[in-house]
Amino acid sequence: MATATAPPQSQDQSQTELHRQMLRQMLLIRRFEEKAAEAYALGKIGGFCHLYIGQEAVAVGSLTVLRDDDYVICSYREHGQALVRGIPANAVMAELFGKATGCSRGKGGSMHLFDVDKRFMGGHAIVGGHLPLAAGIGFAIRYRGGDQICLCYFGEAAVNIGAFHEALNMSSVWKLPVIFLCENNRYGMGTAFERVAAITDVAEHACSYDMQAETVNGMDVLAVYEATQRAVQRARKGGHPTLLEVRTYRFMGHSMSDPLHGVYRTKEEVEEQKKRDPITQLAHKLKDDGVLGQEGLDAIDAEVHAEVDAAVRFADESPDPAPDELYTHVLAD
Amino acid sequence: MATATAPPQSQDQSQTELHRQMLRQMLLIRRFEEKAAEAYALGKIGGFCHLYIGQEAVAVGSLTVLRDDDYVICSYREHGQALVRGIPANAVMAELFGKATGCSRGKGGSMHLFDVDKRFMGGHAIVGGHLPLAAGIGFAIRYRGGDQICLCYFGEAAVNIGAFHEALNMSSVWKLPVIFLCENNRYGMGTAFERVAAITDVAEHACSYDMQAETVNGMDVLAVYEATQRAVQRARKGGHPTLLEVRTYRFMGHSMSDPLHGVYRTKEEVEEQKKRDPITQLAHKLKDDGVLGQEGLDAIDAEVHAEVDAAVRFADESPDPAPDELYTHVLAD
Amino acid sequence: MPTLTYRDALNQALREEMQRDPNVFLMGEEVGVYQGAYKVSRGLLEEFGPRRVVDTPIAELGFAGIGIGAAMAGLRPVIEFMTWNFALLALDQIVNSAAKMLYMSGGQIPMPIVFRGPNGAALQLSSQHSQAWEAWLAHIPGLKVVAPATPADAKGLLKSAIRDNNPVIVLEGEILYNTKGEVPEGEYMVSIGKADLKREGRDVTLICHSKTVTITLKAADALQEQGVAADVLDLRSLRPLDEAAILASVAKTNRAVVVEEGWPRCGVGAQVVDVIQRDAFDQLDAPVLRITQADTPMPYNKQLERAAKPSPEKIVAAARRVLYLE
Amino acid sequence: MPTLTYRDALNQALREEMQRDPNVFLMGEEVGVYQGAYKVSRGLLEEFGPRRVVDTPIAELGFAGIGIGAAMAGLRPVIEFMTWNFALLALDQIVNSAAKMLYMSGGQIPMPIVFRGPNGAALQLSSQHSQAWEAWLAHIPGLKVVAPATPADAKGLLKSAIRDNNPVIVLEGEILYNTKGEVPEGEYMVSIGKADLKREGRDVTLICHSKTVTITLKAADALQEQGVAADVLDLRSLRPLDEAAILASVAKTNRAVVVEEGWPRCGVGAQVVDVIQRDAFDQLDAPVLRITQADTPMPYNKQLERAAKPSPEKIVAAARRVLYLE
Ligand SMILES: Cc1ncc(C[n+]2csc(CCOP(=O)(O)OP(=O)(O)O)c2C)c(N)n1
Ligand SMILES: Cc1ncc(C[n+]2csc(CCOP(=O)(O)OP(=O)(O)O)c2C)c(N)n1
Ligand SMILES: [Mg+2]
Ligand SMILES: [Mg+2]
Repeated sequence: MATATAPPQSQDQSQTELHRQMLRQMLLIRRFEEKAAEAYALGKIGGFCHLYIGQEAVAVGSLTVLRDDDYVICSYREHGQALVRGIPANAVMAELFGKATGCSRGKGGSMHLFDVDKRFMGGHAIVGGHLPLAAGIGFAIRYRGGDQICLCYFGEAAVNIGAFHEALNMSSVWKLPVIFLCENNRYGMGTAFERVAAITDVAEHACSYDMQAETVNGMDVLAVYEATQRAVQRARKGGHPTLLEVRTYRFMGHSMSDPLHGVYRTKEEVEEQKKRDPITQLAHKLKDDGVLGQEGLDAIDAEVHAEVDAAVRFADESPDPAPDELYTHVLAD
Repeated sequence: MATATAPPQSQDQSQTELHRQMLRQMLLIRRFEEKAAEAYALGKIGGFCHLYIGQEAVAVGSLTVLRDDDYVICSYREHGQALVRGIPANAVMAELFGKATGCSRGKGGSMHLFDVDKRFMGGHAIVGGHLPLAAGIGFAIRYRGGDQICLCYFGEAAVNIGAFHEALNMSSVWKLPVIFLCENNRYGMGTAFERVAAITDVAEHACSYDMQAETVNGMDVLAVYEATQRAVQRARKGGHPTLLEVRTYRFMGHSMSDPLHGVYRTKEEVEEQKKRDPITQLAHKLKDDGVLGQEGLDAIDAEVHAEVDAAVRFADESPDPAPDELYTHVLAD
Repeated sequence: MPTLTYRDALNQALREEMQRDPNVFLMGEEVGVYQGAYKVSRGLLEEFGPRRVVDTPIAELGFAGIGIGAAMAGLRPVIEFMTWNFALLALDQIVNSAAKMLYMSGGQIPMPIVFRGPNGAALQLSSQHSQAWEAWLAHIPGLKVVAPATPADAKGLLKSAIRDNNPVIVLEGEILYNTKGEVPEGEYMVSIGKADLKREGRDVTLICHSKTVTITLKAADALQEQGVAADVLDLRSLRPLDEAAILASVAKTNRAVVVEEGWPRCGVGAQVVDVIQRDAFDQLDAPVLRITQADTPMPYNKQLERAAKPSPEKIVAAARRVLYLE
Repeated sequence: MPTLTYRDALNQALREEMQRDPNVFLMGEEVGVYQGAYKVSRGLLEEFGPRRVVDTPIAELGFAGIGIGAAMAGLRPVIEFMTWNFALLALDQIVNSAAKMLYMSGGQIPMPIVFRGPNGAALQLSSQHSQAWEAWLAHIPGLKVVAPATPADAKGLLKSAIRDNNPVIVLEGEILYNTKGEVPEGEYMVSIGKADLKREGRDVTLICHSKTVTITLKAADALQEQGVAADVLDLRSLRPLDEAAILASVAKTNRAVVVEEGWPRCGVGAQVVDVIQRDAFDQLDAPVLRITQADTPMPYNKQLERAAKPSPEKIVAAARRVLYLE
């Protein structure tokens, strides 16, 4: 098990473009989530709403590696993944608003974003429940003899639940092309992982499943990118699953109904972590590399701001689902 | 993790007595199970009936270490443990016959033997389901500040189910005095463990729970005895749980409705394993040590035969539960 | 028409559907090498190989979820539970993933999956292995639930279930597997949602499903000898429920007894009663009575177990009560 | 009498019982350091320490089983599920271990354990987080099931539950926690199994429990304005069911509407209907009608969710129907 850090890169054109693109996507998520928080405060978004602020590098670094025909599946904290995977901000925001134009027609909401054309197989709200689903998607890929992979995101707290164990065991026994990407942000709601887990290095669990594992700095988008590349490669050839532990941190409360730091962690800890902000880090790097100045950065930020503002307008102006949608999609024909 | 084998013993009086007692108990189980098989064939026992033949050294070696105030909890394959723990053969046989004099009043049957006075907390029939119960008993011990332990038996197939993972994690986090004793007889029903488990050394799973583990030859009753002593010691002081993998083999089918070897293993394999019969092995050792000759052995065998015959008679002659027992014990007062 | 056991009828349905559609596969404990805990999948591993007949570890939640995931990606899994008792561990996946996926994705992800296996009590399997789950399953929108009582229905309903684009629960029974009956060859389908009038009477309607069909027919025989002619309606499908068939029979007989294997409280029978009293209120000449398992865990002892289960005698007594013959 | 929120009434019950009996402890996700996901356990960690207020990992099956094991060894655990949606994962333990232990041990092992937490929908929590499980739980012999609607009942029933020697399910509700009411101080107990007649009428019986009590009382107000006087019966306990109270009211009014938050099929209301039509057949002047959640998964959109839930308007309409006023 190796701890990956980004090796020096040759700064060719495509590399630069890739980095710029990653920065843009992280910023898009950040601005999107900020707007979502505003809209939540205004009562335009309801229910549970789990923001991704602080964890942007994880979705961006990993999803950038995937092909269009690969599958993605997530927990309820999936706005970031949805955006990076290419679901339009309009459709994601409209879903949070519960509108007919939302990516799940307003019936799923924040925790259940779906876009089957993008092979975005949903956000799922029972902790650990989607790990077997990911294995099942991997099973289907292997069944058909395809070389796609399934990338499955989950929080570290899901490691303690039985579904994790069952899904990893079968994925290993059957060599399913699944990447189990654990976003270890150190807390499950208000519970620090070390208070409820006998071992806190999630990647160590791989030994119980004869599985490859890697631990990576989730505040470094390039490190995530590279580790994911290795995992994807293993999965595409021969379907070997990987347990990828990505160490990250959430800057906000667990959900919109949770205070920013709460009693379970200190304000200082949060502030300390914010110094590792993945967006700032990449922006600095691009500055240092001479690739992107403050102006360029501002331009991107303005661009994503506009995109997100438009999404809010779009969501606001979209209609609610028709009343009879209550009864549709209960059963397929 | 050490693989334990029995070190040479000083052949003092109590040691000899202990070995003789262990032999007697293994023989009691063997004869009991043979009679149970007969009674099953005659329709006197119904439902599922899982025999312990071949695995006798596990129950005997481990339970011999326990104190009266320790707790025991088992799967559905628990006739052997019930007998060694001191539930009279009469009460066990009567329970298999579904009689009012059975240890569960005829309402539990073969898979649900209970004797709360012996702290025998039942046989349980959902694979893996009793591992959290064992942890809960350990929790209660620790809660009260007692130095008892809970010894929990389960088959290797239970390792693949979520309950195993959840129970071991919490037992480790809370330092519960529980011994998770896995009777690895290599098959879960008709499924060889290696076909469904990513790793087949059960003890290796302990690494995921920061737990002590040991693998021991389950055909050697003394080895089981000693390994259990070490585990019990850890549990009594400081409540450290242990994962104890005991390698054993069942000489019969999975249950009485299952053929002797079936399609999933060969007759030869079974015959080969029978050469490791734990009873024969201990008998040989006692012979070699000059402790017990053929005569002594025959005397013990005659004794347990008589005990078991009496149990069958007792069960046969016992009454069925009264009809209104259908409605009692649904709720306590 | 060939006579087959219920077991072989299921086996035939599986075989035919797997031959017809390469996306259909079977997964569960002991379905392959062991040939099925109750031999329903006999010979399938040999015919279709381990890619399509998949032995699982004991991990009901996990492999139910894997089936659901495979269905999300376009396959048509048939998940066997060794018995429905163990499916309790998988209910979160069945309810929260399978039954809701189409809805919460706004119609994007159909869920063509079958969950099947024996349900309810067999003989002396005691408390943890004798549970009938139809009331729970029929409670859940997004599922279909069928409970074939005969070999022909077993084949026809399982084939329909496999071709359905929704999660379908197929409830079988250990003590049904050996029962025999005529089974049409080849493309024989039974539509999900249609009850079957097994016997025509005019005095009382006896409503039943699965294992209770046999005992209800026995009760009807006994009643016949007492001069009472019973309609015997086999529900076959518990969700959707064939309310029209229930109401048509009650409109004729004005009296009904509902029989089920499960526990009484909030049972399938309670729902049937609800339908009848609501939509046939003015036609009812007596309260609808129910025969169910005793409201207790299942005891091991044979006599107690017999007393706990529905029986022809209990049904006859209830029928006589609704006819005011007692 | 002091006025408390439902949340604080539960908190008081827990505190008093933990003070009274050292064998009582609380275990669940976020019950300690975080003070409870819905703050029901606020202050308990500080008062009783981590030995008796135990934060668990997310492992519902596991910690439910640990609670059951602790009860087997003589403790009196209170297990909090953050919501009953997650308890789906623990049903095997609740049903197969807790509800059956006394029975299958032939009476040797009592099971003094409480499983509690919020049940049913809150606001826009969507399909997987809005489920009402009372029908499932009331199906199971060996359990008791209560669903307090008021702060006083929350306190009195939880205290009774903790002292009961059987597994008791306590169904609370996110949107109940903030509701206020008078709560007697100290030793206030409400017996499990007794319904509460909240309002007396003579024209129609409205039967409800938990969150639906408030909307049913609103419906009764509206009916009053239309000249219809309703009995409003809060069941409080769903297992055992207070059949005597139900029948007494229906004997007076001859008409009934049953309201519940859960899905219709095999619901609690179906069971209530079964009881009424069986034991009050000759007293009924109209079919019993039911108001339930729409027979669909819960949608996220606010309008759709509102349409899916029971409402005073729906209850009024049903009451008018059973009075043949429409
Ligand atoms: C089975 C289950 N139990 C409890 C919950 C409530 N819950 C929702 S999120 C959460 C914490 C999960 O933490 P983690 O897996 O680390 O993910 P994160 O929120 O940090 O992304 C809990 C307890 C749930 N959704 N499912
Ligand atoms: C959850 C669950 N699934 C399936 C079964 C059916 N079943 C009973 S025993 C058994 C095999 C268990 O094997 P193992 O744990 O190795 O114990 P052994 O029988 O070898 O002692 C199976 C599959 C069950 N009882 N519980
Ligand atoms: Mg986390
Ligand atoms: Mg085994």
